[in-house]
Amino acid sequence: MLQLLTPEGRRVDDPDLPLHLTDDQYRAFYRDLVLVRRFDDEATALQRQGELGLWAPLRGQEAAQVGSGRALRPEDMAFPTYREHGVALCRGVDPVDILGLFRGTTLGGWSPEATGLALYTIVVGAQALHAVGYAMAIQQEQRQQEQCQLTSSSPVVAAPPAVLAYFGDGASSQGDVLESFVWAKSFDAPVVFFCTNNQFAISVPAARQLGAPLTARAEGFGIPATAVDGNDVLAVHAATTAALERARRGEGPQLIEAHTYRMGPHTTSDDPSRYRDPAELAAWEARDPLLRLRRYLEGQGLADAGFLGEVDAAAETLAAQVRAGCRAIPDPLPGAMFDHVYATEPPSLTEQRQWHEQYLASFENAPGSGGAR
Amino acid sequence: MLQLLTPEGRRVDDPDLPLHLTDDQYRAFYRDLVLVRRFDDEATALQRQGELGLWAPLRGQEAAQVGSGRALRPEDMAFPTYREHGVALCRGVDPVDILGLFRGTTLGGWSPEATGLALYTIVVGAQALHAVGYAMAIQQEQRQQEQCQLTSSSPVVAAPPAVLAYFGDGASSQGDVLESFVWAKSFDAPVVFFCTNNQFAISVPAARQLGAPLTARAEGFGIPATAVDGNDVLAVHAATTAALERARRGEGPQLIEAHTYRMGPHTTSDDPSRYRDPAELAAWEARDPLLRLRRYLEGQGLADAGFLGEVDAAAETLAAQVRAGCRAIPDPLPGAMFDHVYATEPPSLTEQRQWHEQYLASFENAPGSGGAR
Amino acid sequence: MTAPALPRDRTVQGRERLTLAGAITRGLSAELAADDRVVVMGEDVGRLGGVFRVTDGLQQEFGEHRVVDTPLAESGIIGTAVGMAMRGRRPVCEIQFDGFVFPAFDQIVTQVARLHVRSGGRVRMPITIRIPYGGGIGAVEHHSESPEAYFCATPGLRVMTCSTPQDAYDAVRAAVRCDDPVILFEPKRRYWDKGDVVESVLPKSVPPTGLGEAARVLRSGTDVTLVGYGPTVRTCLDAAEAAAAEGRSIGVVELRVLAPLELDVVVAAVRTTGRLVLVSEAPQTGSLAAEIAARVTEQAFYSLEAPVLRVGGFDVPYPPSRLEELYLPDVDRVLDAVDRSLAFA
Amino acid sequence: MTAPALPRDRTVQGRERLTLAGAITRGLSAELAADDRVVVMGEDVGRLGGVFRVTDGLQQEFGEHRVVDTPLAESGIIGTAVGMAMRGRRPVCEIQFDGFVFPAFDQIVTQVARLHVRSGGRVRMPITIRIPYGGGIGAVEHHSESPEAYFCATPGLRVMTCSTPQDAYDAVRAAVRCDDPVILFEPKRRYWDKGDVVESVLPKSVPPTGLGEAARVLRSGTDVTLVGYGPTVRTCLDAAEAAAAEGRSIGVVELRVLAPLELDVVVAAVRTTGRLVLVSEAPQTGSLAAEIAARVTEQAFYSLEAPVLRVGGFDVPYPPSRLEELYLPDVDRVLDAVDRSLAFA
Ligand SMILES: Cc1ncc(C[n+]2csc(CCOP(=O)(O)OP(=O)(O)O)c2C)c(N)n1
Ligand SMILES: Cc1ncc(C[n+]2csc(CCOP(=O)(O)OP(=O)(O)O)c2C)c(N)n1
Ligand SMILES: [Mg+2]
Ligand SMILES: [Mg+2]
Repeated sequence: MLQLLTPEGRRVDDPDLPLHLTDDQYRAFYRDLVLVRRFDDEATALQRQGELGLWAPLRGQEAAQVGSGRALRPEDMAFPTYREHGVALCRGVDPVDILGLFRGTTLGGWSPEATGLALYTIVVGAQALHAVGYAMAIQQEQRQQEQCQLTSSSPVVAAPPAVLAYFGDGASSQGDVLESFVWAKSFDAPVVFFCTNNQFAISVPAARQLGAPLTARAEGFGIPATAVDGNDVLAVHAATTAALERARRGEGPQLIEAHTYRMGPHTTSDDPSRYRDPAELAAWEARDPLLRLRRYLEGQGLADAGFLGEVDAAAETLAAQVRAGCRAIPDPLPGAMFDHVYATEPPSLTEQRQWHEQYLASFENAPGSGGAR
Repeated sequence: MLQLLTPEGRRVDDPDLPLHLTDDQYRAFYRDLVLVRRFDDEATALQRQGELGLWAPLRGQEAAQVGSGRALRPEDMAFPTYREHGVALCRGVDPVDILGLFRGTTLGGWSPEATGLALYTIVVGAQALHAVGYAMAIQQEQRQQEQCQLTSSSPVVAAPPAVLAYFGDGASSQGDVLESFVWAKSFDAPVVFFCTNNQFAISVPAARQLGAPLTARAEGFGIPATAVDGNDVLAVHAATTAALERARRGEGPQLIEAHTYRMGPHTTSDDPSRYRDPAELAAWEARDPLLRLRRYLEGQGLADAGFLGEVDAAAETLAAQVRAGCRAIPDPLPGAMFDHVYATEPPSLTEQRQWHEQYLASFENAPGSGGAR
Repeated sequence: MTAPALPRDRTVQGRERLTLAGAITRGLSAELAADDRVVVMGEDVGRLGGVFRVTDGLQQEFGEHRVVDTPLAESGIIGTAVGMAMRGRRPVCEIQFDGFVFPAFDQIVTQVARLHVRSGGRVRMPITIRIPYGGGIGAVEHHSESPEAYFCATPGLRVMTCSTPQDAYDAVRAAVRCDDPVILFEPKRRYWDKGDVVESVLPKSVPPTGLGEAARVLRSGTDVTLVGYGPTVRTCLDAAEAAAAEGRSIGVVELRVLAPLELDVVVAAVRTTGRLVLVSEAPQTGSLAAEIAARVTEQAFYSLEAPVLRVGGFDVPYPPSRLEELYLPDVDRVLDAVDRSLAFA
Repeated sequence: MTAPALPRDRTVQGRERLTLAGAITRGLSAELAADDRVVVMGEDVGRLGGVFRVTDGLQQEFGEHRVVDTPLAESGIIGTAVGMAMRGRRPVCEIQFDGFVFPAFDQIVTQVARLHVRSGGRVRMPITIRIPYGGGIGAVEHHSESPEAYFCATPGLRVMTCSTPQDAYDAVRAAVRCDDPVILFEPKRRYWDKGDVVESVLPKSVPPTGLGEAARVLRSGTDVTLVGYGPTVRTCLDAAEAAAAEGRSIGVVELRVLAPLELDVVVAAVRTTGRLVLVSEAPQTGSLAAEIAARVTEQAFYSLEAPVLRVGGFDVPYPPSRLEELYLPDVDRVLDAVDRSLAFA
């Protein structure tokens, strides 16, 4: 399992994946981790306050998300689950936009094209196939561009975008995820699978679903795979960057399994005390992804009080913005439920829309009890 | 790849899978192979004559089917695709019963319980999950029996039955087959997967679907796997027997990949000349599963003219029985389409049945044009 | 391995006050205790007791081989249940939420629904598939849907739902004892409704393939008949009550068994009122309500004084939860339809 | 790598006589040539040209990257098509037979049908899913079904079918150009029917999300209206012809677009005849015909002199082929329903 930063904050090197970061880059990672955690905590708080219907906390998975999210280039596309809030922040999604789905004001929230992040997918595993198809489309585009260039003898195109497909340990049992391995290999698509093994699918431990390491499973499909310490932002970043580069070079798919731990509940509706050993949680807390980077920074003298204070302040600012922004998200208009069901609204649906408008209007005309009646 | 009999008919030994057969056993295998081929040829002929709507020939796959089918014990259960006619014969299914599905007189054809063979499954891959579930039920039964014995202190039960799940190279891409690997390993179910890699899923070569050997894929799920020469009835038999024994001992699932070749069309509706290289076919014809066993028998002096004549005569008798039996299969009665949709027929369906009866009767009452009218 | 403690009698004792979810738990427990071929299985049903706690305590009581936490794949759950049923088990599968049944759709439609007919009656499929369904709980996408139409249009399946704790208890016991596959849609927003439950004579008296009453008259009325099922039964009753205050006599019929559909009770009511309003949560087009409307119209054509009207979801995917109250049929929407029905001369 | 020969113009030249299957081939070819974002994909569609040869020759002409032989998994086919569409491709997926669409049902219902609405209109899903459907060809199980009801009940999908070569050509071109997902049900027993095809103005004139005429009057009549679609259109026309010989005036309306359902043409016809018989192959319960019956009854209540009658399959899984002629609606069954309709005073 690849590790470049021990839980104690000691930097180790891996001959296969040399990683050279500037001091500012180390600090930027730390800043990201802190902001992501703060955002997540704030969203949990907002749920407790009734502002969100539900929240899926990522606490514990910050390094897996930031390390991989920061490996993406702007032109790449990532396909998240419903828990990749840290990745969303890395992709520049407006933090408040992430909340709409959980507040119940939207089914989506942002532009995949503008952000390079597909929408959250709630049906476990479905997005893995989308990611592979998207990567196949990139290949098709490239081939067509090359053909144009061959006929027009203009220079060769730059490295194409790559695709990053997130899914969980539980999702690795779903037919869709397994079929996506078949397709990715069959077409040598420029896709990297990123499995966040956070040890649980709700209450079911990863061991129930994984009779062998997931890396071996991917390899059995002909897909090279790497296990990384998912609480080590450096290892995650190095491995994901290398895999994406490989995909861009046209060398086909790869899988990264990030071993991490979901420190909170599955969602705010969950009660992990029913299935989780407190000792296990404690052991993982000692491997906290923020703590180890902070130890490293402090050990290297890269994090003075000024820096740490600035990061905390930024986190608080973010939290305040998110809080205010969340509360300000307007409820959708009644007619919004008819919007965008089709690219062009069919007459029969327009009829329903109009009926509904008139029905609602009848209450306005006749306020008080009984409404339309 | 396990081989115990070369294409030239030379017997080789494998230290891991010692196989000791009596002369009669060798002869019995040969007889099986010949009968199975003759049956298949006859069914193809019946289709050409319009007696069957369709046929899925197994030509070339006789050794894979007989070798594995003969490894089963009466109490075992096998889950076939739609091409395991040789397995069906090994299980003692009445050959004529195999034809009903293809003649259009039934959706099934035999009793799974009485024969130890589940019905053909046309939806590619669906049966793999059934097989695992069946194996899990065996485990559950066993556990309950053990508990009874613990309380009643009677002796331990015999080795339980095992399950054999057939599917094709193409089917190995289906989510259901891949999920069946997850389940089998997760519950260590007494199931053996038997993949008949006949090199094609209709027109698509196995290489398009298999980016790595299927044995590696199974191993990636934690399931030990063995590749065998599928045209070598001895190798198939030895490997399947061992895997079933292992399953019976409670050591969990295993996969066998039998490398063979579908010498005929996918079905009688297919035109393999569109996608198949004649040279490839010729190369595989040299590896014919019947030929090599016959060479061995002849080399060992186990097959004199009397024996070979007797086998041919048996094959012809079988063919004649099948021909006559097929033609004698009665069309189902009109009302049969309402039968067995439910264990107890709901009133609304009985109404439809009765309406239909009366509707048909109205034609009898008013023969000639116009019928009911 | 030691023999487990013998499970105590889990049938309801006397009259107990239970939530609808709790009544299902008791029904499952009773069936697990009564028949050792019954196996409860699904995602998180064991240790966690299910995301709605419907299987709470069952794994402790019956062990992890009778109440099985499965891997996360719906096709796998149903496909392995098929195999178990082939060997005589009686699996009770939980699908975690309505919107997650679709990965199992192939196994349900091409295998579960057909193995009995395919085998000429030799192979039975006594599988129960429990699905919490319907909206109104403020959930995210795929957690509020009413996909019953797909299953009701599939010959070979039995489909049922329930609306009170007593009914839920009876329904789950009947479903588990049924020799045909049963899809049991549980109205999730009524899970916390409380009611008295008594041990029912139903599970013993019904034939193994019967599910009990298909439909029942909850309230008789002479002006208009309302038909609801699952979560909308209460809406219908409330609407009838409100209408009564305005001097209208509204009958309410509840459907328990949605497929195979037996409409005698509904048709009889319609012969009295001449007007029928159907209330369900699914998008209107292609809904079960369409079938009921078509069939009732055929059977009671001369009795109908107005076309059968449907109150349901609109023809859109279930909206974000902040809009669900507008999407779901409520008392006002039902009364509006009653008015429209009565407006037909 | 060398640049491929530029594909020649594959639109229909003048008036050509084609089979229905051949017309679809030409329509696909024309769209592949017109728009390099179009990708044909599915099991055996390339080298083999599809099990019905509908994609025959397309891979030779457009290359294996435009006409793609996929692995054998329907969820994989549709799921990857979703991803391709997200990046601007216009995938045309073939499902080999009606009965094999179910492994892809989850991707179709929860992803294809919803990404447009989920994304607030930002992500389009211009995916065409071609499905040969219906019975009458003597096939084995899962090869003769009519599962259109499931898709028609799913908001976000467009569903269409066709009945003649010209119509098939127009339909496939319109489907490929549609910015919404379209399920195109191809009546497989009419694949070999021949007819004249001319280049249609349709693909250019329809808006990108339109599919052309939703329904059309094929024959006007004053006594009873028949409605059919896909394979039953011919049955309806034959029945009308036979009835004409007995002096009855039977109108026939064909549905081309099954969802979203627009029934103006049908309702207008019913206002004339007062009697409607719907003819389709699917099991009756929960069929699209139920929705049509319910809606027409609501819209034309006062015009109806008889309840809307349905002629279709029975509520059983598609029977073994030796029984299919009894299962499928034929001219006699249609005429029987016409008689029953007319028997209502
Ligand atoms: C198809 C489907 N089935 C069930 C669910 C309910 N569900 C939501 S998340 C989850 C567990 C997912 O586990 P994993 O893939 O490990 O991701 P994690 O939640 O741990 O991030 C389940 C069962 C779902 N969303 N989709
Ligand atoms: C779910 C499903 N999709 C498609 C088909 C159509 N079909 C029948 S057999 C077949 C190829 C199967 O290939 P393989 O698994 O290698 O088995 P083989 O036919 O070679 O024995 C296909 C695509 C089907 N029966 N079921
Ligand atoms: Mg997890
Ligand atoms: Mg094959």
